[in-house]
Amino acid sequence: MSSSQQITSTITSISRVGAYWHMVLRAPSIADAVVPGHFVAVAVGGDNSSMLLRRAFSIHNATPGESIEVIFAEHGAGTEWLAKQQAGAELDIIAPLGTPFILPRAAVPCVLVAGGYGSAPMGMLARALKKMGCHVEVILGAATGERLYGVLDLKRDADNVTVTTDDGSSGIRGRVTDVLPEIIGQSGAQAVYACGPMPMLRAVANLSTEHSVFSQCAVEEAMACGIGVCMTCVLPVIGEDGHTRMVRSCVEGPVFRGDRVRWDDVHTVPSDAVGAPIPGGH
Amino acid sequence: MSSSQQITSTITSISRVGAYWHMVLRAPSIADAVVPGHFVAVAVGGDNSSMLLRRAFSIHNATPGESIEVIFAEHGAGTEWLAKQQAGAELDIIAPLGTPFILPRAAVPCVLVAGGYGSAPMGMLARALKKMGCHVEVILGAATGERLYGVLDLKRDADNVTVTTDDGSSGIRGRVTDVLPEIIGQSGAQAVYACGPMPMLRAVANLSTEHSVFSQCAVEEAMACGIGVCMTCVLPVIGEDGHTRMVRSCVEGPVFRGDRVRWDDVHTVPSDAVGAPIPGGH
Amino acid sequence: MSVDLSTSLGSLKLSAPTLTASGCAAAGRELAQFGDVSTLGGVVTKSIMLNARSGRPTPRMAETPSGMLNSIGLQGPGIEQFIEKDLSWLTENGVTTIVSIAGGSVAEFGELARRLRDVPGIAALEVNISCPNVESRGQVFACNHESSSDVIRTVRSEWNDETPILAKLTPDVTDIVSIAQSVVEAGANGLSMINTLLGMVIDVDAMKPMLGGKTGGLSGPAIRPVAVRAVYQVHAALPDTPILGMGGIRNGHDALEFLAAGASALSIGTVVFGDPSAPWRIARELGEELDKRGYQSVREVIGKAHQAG
Amino acid sequence: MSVDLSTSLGSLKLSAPTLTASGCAAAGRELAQFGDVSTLGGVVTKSIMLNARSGRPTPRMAETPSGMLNSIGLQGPGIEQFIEKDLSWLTENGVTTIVSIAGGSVAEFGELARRLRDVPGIAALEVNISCPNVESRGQVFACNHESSSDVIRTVRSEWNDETPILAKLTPDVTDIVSIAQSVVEAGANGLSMINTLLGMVIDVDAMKPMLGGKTGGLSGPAIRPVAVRAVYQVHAALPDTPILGMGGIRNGHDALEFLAAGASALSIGTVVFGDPSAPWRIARELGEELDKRGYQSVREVIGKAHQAG
Ligand SMILES: Cc1cc2nc3c(=O)[nH]c(=O)nc-3n(C[C@H](O)[C@H](O)[C@H](O)COP(=O)(O)OP(=O)(O)OC[C@H]3O[C@@H](n4cnc5c(N)ncnc54)[C@H](O)[C@@H]3O)c2cc1C
Ligand SMILES: Cc1cc2nc3c(=O)[nH]c(=O)nc-3n(C[C@H](O)[C@H](O)[C@H](O)COP(=O)(O)OP(=O)(O)OC[C@H]3O[C@@H](n4cnc5c(N)ncnc54)[C@H](O)[C@@H]3O)c2cc1C
Ligand SMILES: Cc1cc2nc3c(=O)[nH]c(=O)nc-3n(C[C@H](O)[C@H](O)[C@H](O)COP(=O)(O)O)c2cc1C
Ligand SMILES: Cc1cc2nc3c(=O)[nH]c(=O)nc-3n(C[C@H](O)[C@H](O)[C@H](O)COP(=O)(O)O)c2cc1C
Ligand code: FES
Ligand code: FES
Repeated sequence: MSSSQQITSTITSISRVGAYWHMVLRAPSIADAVVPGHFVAVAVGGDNSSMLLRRAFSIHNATPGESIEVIFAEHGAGTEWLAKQQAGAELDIIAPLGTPFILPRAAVPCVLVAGGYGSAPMGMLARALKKMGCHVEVILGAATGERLYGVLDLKRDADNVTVTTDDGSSGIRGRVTDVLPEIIGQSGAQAVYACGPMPMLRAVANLSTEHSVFSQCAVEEAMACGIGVCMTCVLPVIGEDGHTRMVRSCVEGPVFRGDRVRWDDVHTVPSDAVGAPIPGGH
Repeated sequence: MSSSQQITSTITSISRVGAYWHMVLRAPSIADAVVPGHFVAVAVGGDNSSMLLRRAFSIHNATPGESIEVIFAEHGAGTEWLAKQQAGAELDIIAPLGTPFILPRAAVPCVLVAGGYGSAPMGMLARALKKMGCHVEVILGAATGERLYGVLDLKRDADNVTVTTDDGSSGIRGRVTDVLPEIIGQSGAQAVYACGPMPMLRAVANLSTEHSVFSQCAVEEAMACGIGVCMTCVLPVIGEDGHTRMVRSCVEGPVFRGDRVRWDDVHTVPSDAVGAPIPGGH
Repeated sequence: MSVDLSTSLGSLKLSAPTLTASGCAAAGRELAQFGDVSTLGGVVTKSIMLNARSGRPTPRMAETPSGMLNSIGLQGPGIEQFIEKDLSWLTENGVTTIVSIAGGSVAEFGELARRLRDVPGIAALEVNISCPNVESRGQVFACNHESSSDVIRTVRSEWNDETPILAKLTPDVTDIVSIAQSVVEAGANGLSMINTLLGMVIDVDAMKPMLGGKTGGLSGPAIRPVAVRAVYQVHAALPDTPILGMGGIRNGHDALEFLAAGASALSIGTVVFGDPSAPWRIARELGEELDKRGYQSVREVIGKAHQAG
Repeated sequence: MSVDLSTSLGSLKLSAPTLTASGCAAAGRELAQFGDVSTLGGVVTKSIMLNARSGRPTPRMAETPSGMLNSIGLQGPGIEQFIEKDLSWLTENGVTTIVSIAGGSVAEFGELARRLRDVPGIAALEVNISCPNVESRGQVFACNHESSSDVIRTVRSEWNDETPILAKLTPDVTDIVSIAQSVVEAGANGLSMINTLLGMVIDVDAMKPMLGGKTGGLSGPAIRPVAVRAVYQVHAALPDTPILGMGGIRNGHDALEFLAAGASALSIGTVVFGDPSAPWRIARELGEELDKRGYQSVREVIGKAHQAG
């Protein structure tokens, strides 16, 4: 667990990019500590807000000594409020949070797979991997071309970018998993990194495992606290000892080994989990 | 009961004046219907606010076909939010509300007494009375000079303005009621109009009655709805039939005849009120 | 959009799904500035007692986070004046009127029902056995099986058979389902839920309770999850008993939540204070929410959240 | 400012007035990034059961107006691991620790007390007889006089006499005062109140309850008026029984409200999720609120709102 800071941060810039918003937050001391896969938790609604809980966003970029960046979609009341904020406004933020991506020990070929705003952390990750000397393939998928984020930037950061859209409005018509096996094969990938909706993560993790490639997936579970104290954000994960536990995705995640998450059992408590309800018991 | 409108109004200007804020709201159709003593109810906190209820403010001025103005003090969370709004922002308002001041039938000398932001409705009233040919005396009181509002404007609108402050920082040291009897006497006033804190209204109403002058007082009671449907804003008022009833200050008031309000019994239900609890009963 | 917004509460057909909540729209007249009251599902009038009643001392309200407390204490003109002045206005204006009655004793409830029995223009009776703003907690009939059944049985015996009786319940009980069952057995045709929760705010400057009546009833969006839970539980136990749902409904989305939980129609209360046009707006928004999800009518979503099992 | 912020819960002296609320700070360790946990009034740990427990399925939370619902379902590692890993950390770090226990049966509560009896570093025991996140409502002991007294009597008999037992109550009952009286008679030295209110949110797209556990517990500022009322009522009836007050405390002003109602110390729950430094901030703000009003200590305002009569 990294040590997180709670600070009042000024919005340096906020602008629309396709279907998303790109926001830069002044956060000098936080930016120094950020590595790819960390997230930030933002208080929304201002004083007297009826919304008590923070909103979590992947950190898209960090400029040490200066700022962090996020990419967000308008989803409900909290993100709608955020989209209305202007440069100069102040936000109460906590970061860096969570267990980030683990970089490979050697310079191996990697595939980064992202769906929708799941591409947010991928630029940072691609740059870190390139710096190590890894060959980096990126697969970006979305429902439509408008919902793709960061294609051009990633083309700069990575060796190759493949785009898929459900409606074929950009790149290949289809899903990221339609192209993943081929790209794993061609690149000789030894690591897959993924961020996006849960069904995508499940498919990516399973495909990776089938291809004997180690995968890391950044999950997205509803979080009340983001710091590990409330136990709302759990999912069933198999531990080193082979036992399944309901594990907090805000501190032990959001990045998990793809082969350790019980994807089919997310949103349930598997009956073989440690402490699972005993039928007939309480 | 005047017919009220609920509209989305744009703030034309908002600025600090002494201890208060002066705000101009674009409200063409409402402005046409406003007479002195009307109030406006403003929704505060924006979307997703935890504050459900409107805030009531006396209408300070109305420019037909254009705008209405209010003067407000920062009191709690709602008015603090309002003070942070900027020109161009939109507010959901309902106006005109309430039973306004009744003008005398003939051009008689009048005294207008106001405490703190109670001077808000007095300029409009003074001008209406002057237009009828009344001699208009104004007494403005506050704790300190900073909490006086509109002295200069009222000097223009009225024949004479007397200022009192508790600390003597402006005008005469003392209370409005210290000078009221003399001014009633000198001016031969036949009507007293008052707006301000309840203890001041009580004193003004009682003094007026002692001097056989007809008084009208604009009261300030906590209001949940402002439109007469909730029964939170009541105070004991003696009706034409001599019976005391708990009467809604948002529709039957905020302006009441000073000799009809049971000032000593405000915040209680007098035992002789219509429908008062029968001891031992329910 | 061609969504059918009509619904019913037992034998009572309603042309629109939203009504006002008792005590939150007086007798409808003041709302007429903001919309045509006859187009609402109905007006539920402020609970009326036999005699004029002056209510509790002020302050009678305190704003709370996403809610408010009130301690009105059933101020009203008494049944005779109500019939003469309020009910007549409602009838003349073609308003679907549900009359809410409150009594200090079982006998008073009975007398109110008897007095109203032959008055024309009453679409239903709402029996408020759950007002927290009475001097003694013992007077909250709905806290107890026996007293709530007694009231409903007595009202039933004085009332006619054509017009539904709705019993209004409080959530401030250990087991609202069993209270619901008692009053239905005693003759209620439907249930109104929920009334306010007992609450208090303290004025820390004066160091005493803020409200003149010390405690008050908590209402507004703050209590909505409690209301939805109560409606869901009671609908699960009594699927054939129509429920008039209420408690913090603020928009069409909230209204849909109550329908899905098992309410057949909706009363809009506290939110009217902030937005007097809310009862009309919410009906319109509900139509949009239904349309967006491919539903054609209010009726088809009533209790729908129970189907997933 | 020289306000004395110390207070006590019966025989337990506290150097600061704010504690964490059970289930809202795990076992304190994660909060250490945001402040020195040993300077808090104390940490009340997440309710622990005898065996490891995985809790209810997700989603386990839903945000609601000025509140939230949770249905964690008492996930935890079981008492042995708790003692070994969590309690040891708290003790090593000099934290005033109140251990919250929860059992599925009276016997389990007894066993937990017995197991903890000789473990050093426990400042008090909080007995959670009011968790709504259990499979059957029948398991909420605090809904019923007998079951709540049974639990407390059993815990009392297994526990030592030096360390206070606090019974944690639910507001979801018809008469919280009589439950409070029962548990005090059964041996509780103090009361923690309130636990969450039973609530539900429906996902109107999926047309089913939002939470995996269907219902959940409502907490946060939304419920504060209910909590203040409960504390006020119980303090009026049992002025000598110390109360650990909680329910939506967000700032120093709210904290003062609970003290005035009769609480001797305060647990900060849901608000910690939005602001992890809240327990420290609120203590500081409380000092300012007291100072501003001319008070010199926390102790002098406890129950002060009762004096006006
Ligand atoms: C670790 C993590 C990283 C994330 N990164 C991004 C990102 O980079 N860009 C982006 O646009 N979004 C991201 N999300 C999702 C984002 O947090 C939600 O879209 C946002 O919380 C929705 O808030 P709202 O008020 O607009 O929606 P509402 O639906 O009104 O929110 C109600 C409640 O549900 C929670 N909630 C709703 N949707 C989600 C969701 N999908 N995930 C988690 N909680 C949710 C909210 O936090 C809030 O507490 C991330 C979520 C997590 C957990
Ligand atoms: C008819 C009328 C005319 C008014 N005219 C003016 C005016 O011209 N200028 C001005 O500055 N103020 C005026 N007030 C008072 C103004 O409404 C309150 O100051 C304001 O509501 C406080 O809101 P808040 O959120 O800042 O305070 P909070 O104390 O946080 O408000 C909490 C709740 O209490 C109510 N409340 C608090 N104080 C008062 C009060 N004094 N009167 C009524 N309700 C109150 C609020 O409306 C709100 O519902 C008037 C009030 C009434 C009833
Ligand atoms: C000011 C006020 C007065 C009320 N008066 C009554 C009443 O007379 N009779 C009654 O049955 N309910 C009364 N209620 C309760 C409402 O009808 C409703 O049950 C409750 O407020 C919950 O709905 P809401 O959250 O939409 O307001 C009153 C509520 C408020 C806020
Ligand atoms: C996520 C969450 C988990 C909780 N877990 C427990 C628990 O394990 N034991 C308990 O006694 N109370 C538990 N509570 C209740 C709180 O301790 C507290 O009584 C309640 O939330 C009201 O306080 P608040 O509004 O400040 O949160 C929990 C509350 C929340 C929000
Ligand atoms: S969000 Fe609270 S423990 Fe993860
Ligand atoms: S404020 Fe609602 S009746 Fe006056």
